[in-house]
Amino acid sequence: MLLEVRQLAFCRGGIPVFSPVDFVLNAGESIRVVGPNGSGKTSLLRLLSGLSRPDGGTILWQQKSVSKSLLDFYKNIVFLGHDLGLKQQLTAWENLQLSLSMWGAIASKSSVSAVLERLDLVGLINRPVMKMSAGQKRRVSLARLELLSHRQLWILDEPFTSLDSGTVEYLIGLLRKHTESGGLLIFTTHQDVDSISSVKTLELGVTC
Amino acid sequence: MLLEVRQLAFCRGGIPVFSPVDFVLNAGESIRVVGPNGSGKTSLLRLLSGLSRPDGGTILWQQKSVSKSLLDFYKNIVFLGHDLGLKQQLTAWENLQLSLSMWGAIASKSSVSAVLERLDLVGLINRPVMKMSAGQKRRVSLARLELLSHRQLWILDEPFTSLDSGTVEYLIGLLRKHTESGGLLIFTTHQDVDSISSVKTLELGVTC
Amino acid sequence: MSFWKFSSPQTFYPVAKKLSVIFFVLAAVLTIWGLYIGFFVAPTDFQQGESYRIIFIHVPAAWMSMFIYLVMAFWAGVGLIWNTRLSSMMAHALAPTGAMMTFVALWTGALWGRPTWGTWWVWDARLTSELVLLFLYVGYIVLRSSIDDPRRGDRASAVLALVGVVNVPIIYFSVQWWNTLHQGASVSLTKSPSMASSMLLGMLVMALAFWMYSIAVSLVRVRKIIRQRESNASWLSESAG
Amino acid sequence: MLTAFHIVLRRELLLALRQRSDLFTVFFFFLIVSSLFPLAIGPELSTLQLIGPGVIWVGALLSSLLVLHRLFESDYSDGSLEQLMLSGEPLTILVLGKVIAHWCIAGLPLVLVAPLIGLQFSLPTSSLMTLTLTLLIGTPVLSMFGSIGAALTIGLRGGSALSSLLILPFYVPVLIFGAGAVGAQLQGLDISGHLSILIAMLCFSIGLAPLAIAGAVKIALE
Amino acid sequence: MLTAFHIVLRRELLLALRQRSDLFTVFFFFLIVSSLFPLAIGPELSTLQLIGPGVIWVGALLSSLLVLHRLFESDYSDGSLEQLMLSGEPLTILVLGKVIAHWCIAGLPLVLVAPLIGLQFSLPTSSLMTLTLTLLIGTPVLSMFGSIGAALTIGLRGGSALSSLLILPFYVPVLIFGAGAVGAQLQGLDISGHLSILIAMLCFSIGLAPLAIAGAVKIALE
Ligand code: HEM
Ligand SMILES: Nc1ncnc2c1ncn2[C@@H]1O[C@H](COP(=O)(O)OP(=O)(O)OP(=O)(O)O)[C@@H](O)[C@H]1O
Ligand SMILES: Nc1ncnc2c1ncn2[C@@H]1O[C@H](COP(=O)(O)OP(=O)(O)OP(=O)(O)O)[C@@H](O)[C@H]1O
Ligand SMILES: [Mg+2]
Ligand SMILES: [Mg+2]
Repeated sequence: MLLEVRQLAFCRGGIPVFSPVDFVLNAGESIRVVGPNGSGKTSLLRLLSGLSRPDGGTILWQQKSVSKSLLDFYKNIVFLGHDLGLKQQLTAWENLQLSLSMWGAIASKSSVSAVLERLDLVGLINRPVMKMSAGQKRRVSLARLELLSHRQLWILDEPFTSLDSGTVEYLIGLLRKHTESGGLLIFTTHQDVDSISSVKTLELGVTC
Repeated sequence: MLLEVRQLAFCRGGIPVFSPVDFVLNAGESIRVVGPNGSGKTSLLRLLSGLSRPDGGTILWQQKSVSKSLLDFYKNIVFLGHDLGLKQQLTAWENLQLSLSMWGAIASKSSVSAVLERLDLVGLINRPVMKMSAGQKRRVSLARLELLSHRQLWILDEPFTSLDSGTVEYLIGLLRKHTESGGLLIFTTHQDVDSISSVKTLELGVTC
Repeated sequence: MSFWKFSSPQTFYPVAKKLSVIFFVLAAVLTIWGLYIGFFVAPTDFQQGESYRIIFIHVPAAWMSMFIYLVMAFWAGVGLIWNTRLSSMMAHALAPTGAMMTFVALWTGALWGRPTWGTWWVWDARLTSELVLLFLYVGYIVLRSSIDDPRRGDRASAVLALVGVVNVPIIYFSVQWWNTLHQGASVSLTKSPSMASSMLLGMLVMALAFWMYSIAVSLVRVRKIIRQRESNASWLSESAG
Repeated sequence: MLTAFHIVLRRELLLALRQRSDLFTVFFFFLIVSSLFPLAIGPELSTLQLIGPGVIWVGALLSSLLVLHRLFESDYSDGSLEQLMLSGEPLTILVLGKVIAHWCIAGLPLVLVAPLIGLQFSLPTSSLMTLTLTLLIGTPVLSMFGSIGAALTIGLRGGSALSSLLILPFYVPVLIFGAGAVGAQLQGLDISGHLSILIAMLCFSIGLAPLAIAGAVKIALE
Repeated sequence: MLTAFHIVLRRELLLALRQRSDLFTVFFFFLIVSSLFPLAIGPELSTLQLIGPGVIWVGALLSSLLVLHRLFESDYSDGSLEQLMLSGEPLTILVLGKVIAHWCIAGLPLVLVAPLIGLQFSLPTSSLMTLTLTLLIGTPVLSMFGSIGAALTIGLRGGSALSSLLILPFYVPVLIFGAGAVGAQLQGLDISGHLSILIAMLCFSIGLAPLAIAGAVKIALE
């Protein structure tokens, strides 16, 4: 019981966005949050990553309440939202290097290149992110994922957006590897990616 | 031969992005531009909509060169790019009303509501776009499409992004209706949408 | 054919090298001659004593600062309208020299103002508009360098250069339009000159020298820009000049 | 064409209204900047009267600069600038609408409040009238030239600061003649020369700026 | 913690360097604004000397304001602010890094160039030194207080103008004592009082501002 969520509730303008959420996630498990547009998936993921504060209920990480030790909790997660968190005018290499050292991971040029190689970005390593296509930017932000695989809980909001089919497959493989090595995964997507194994689904929808 | 593209070339920093493109599109036909990330789909679509200038080749609309009568050409197309073109602080209704009147279409409240009804946005019509989810924003921008169906050439860059499966189906229906009534369609997507009929594909990839 | 042939960077590149050498030599010879006249031939001024000799730098620099701006705006405009790469590069190459000339004119003017007007600086129309010219050059250079896409950079900075052209007549005619501390034009094509002929000769020779220097430096710089921009074109490595 | 102009103008004003703070902000910024100087310089009456017109003009200029960058930037980053362009209406007309909207937000209110601020600097009534008049002619010129800079720096990081840098040289002549007219009148001199130059600049900028702006917008979208 | 501070500082300076124009811009804006006043007010030497310190201080203040809004806004809009926060380092340290970077870009260069501009206003050497000293103490205070305003207006359209409005009242005391010190010295008065108040404000802002900024950032991200 690494992550336990009890009666988690969230309101916007006084109205609950989704009916209270309960679930438990153990090492190696993954959960896919599903629901139509506007059902509150993004809101839920931001709650789970500690970015917004719940209006009710608790999130426990290793039996401890997340809201009480937020900084420690942050050190266990990777969150990728709708926005990529890349600086447009820095190159792929600079972006990765800065965010990794910020996150306390060692960013050796060789390990970074290996990852970029797999993402087909090698030729672009010294190009400002600004000058990349939508999918290439996404890939740069995904490179962080592999480099931060020691962080246990991955929270990904529509990670497959703008990716071509090859990269989607790469990402699915990466996610599988993460859960197989004991990581936790929470993600959303509207696309059909049935090839991720042992996925629970959490259906949002009815607002009470 | 409504739209004819001959040897269209585009360079970035002196290097051609894709090998020269040739195709012809007649009334009722649609074309899907495919290629991996960074192969130049967005660049091509912006060229075809007259937003960027080609480095070689010509685009003919009804036998006339587009670059010579750009304003007239604009009056025949709808372009939806990676960015939505919505003002975040205006409501859905205000956004639609402004852009439609700008584009010379009549925006009666009843026709707009009918479309928003189909897009499941009725409850949100007076909410600022800022306060919508990613998919809801997309839907508002798609509402323009149905309201501008008299414009013959639709150019859509990854229109299915962030949409839930219900809305994807609605959109596919809309696209089919457009081509069946003699409209032209050029689009890209990385998702599998094989249900659009009579689609040619244009493969980008090899840069010469 | 002969002229348009040179409008491609490829043919211009080697030509520019030869030309720049010629112009450097011309500039050096003229400078020596001009300075000789300025310091040894021209008489001491009866009002200002020796300090007036700064005129031999000040006036040519001031002329060139305006002239280079016009040429720069011309090439930028040509590049904007006909989309010729080389003209944009020329405009780009001229800007730093123009900025330097403007700076020299301001600096020597300030030096000169101290003994004659008793102050380094006054906010009169000519001085101000010359300062504005410096800001225009700086704006042009900064705008150009903050846009990474060379084509967009060329075109956007061309718009700025063209809009800025209005400032040049303001500088030139400011002494006529407003009552200023600064001296009016003493060299004109229609009137006979109002200064000693050796003084005039020295000034003209120095102006010519500055002119030749500007051309030479711009040619060198344009070669550098061509090298940067066309680094992926094959002809550069072949000709390796 | 007229409709297009009209729609753009309405659109901009609607946006400003929706973000009510926009309107207040320019206004209060102007008030505060003009009040900073008496604070920084000291309260002697004669000095205040001397610097009053200059300070008010510089305040107007900086306030106009303040909201300038947003004029195109926000439309660019959310993609509505390209949608505007694709409407098929002449771009010069559309940008003219935007510029005039900018003036309604960042020029007109200043013109209206300037006499009040002038009172703070104990300017005489006749000077207050001249001040208002010069601002009325001069602020549209500021909006016009300013928009050129804003359009040239669309999409550049640091664009706001960069565009200030590009624009300020063009503002200088407006400032000199605007503030100069009030100063000259305080000294009892004739100001028709100043005014005619200001009017000439206005005509010139109305003729030239829309073209330059439209060109710059096109370049930015390419 | 120190590493985190160091990395943020490096990151910001790298960003500024990458956009070389950023550095130039603040600098030239300062130059131009300080040159606007003599233009608007007229060339009399005695007046210029009188208003010189005030103008330079107001110029420094406005230049500092100019790039302030970008401090958090661009990080917010591309999602890197939330990534910074998720790094698990204390937010106060991270924002302190950003504030100090802002000072290096928009404060330090002004301190260095101010004496040159003072010369234009024909200030005597001793005043130039006081001017530089007060700017050296005062500009960090401007950066600190300014960042609070910038953090409070994250993500609001028109935030740049709104934050200027929020900040300016806090800037006023700095301005009064900073410019006041130079003015007092010109009149031959003792300025140690002015200086100690400035230093007190500096200490106070260093203690308080990071907390306030971190709080504001958290609220904005929720
Ligand atoms: C920073 C201060 C100054 C600036 C920016 C400046 C600027 C200029 C400019 C732009 C010109 C060329 C305009 C033309 O050809 O009509 C010029 C010419 C000239 N300047 Fe200055 N000037 C400054 C100070 C001075 C001073 C202090 C003197 C001497 C008292 C002076 C004497 C002249 C003369 C004699 C000419 C040549 C005019 C002619 O023959 O046409 N300038 N200056
Ligand atoms: N602003 C830019 N400056 C320079 N190069 C760019 C710029 N934008 C994109 N590119 C490059 O041009 C190529 C084509 O980009 P484009 O955006 O057209 O690709 P795309 O096919 O739309 O990709 P995606 O599927 O990721 O959206 C890419 O290799 C990209 O790196
Ligand atoms: N800033 C906001 N203020 C108020 N309401 C909001 C805001 N953002 C989103 N909402 C509303 O909250 C609800 C949940 O939004 P959320 O973004 O979590 O949906 P989602 O499931 O991620 O949708 P999508 O599939 O479109 O991304 C939606 O109904 C939306 O309209
Ligand atoms: Mg979402
Ligand atoms: Mg694309």
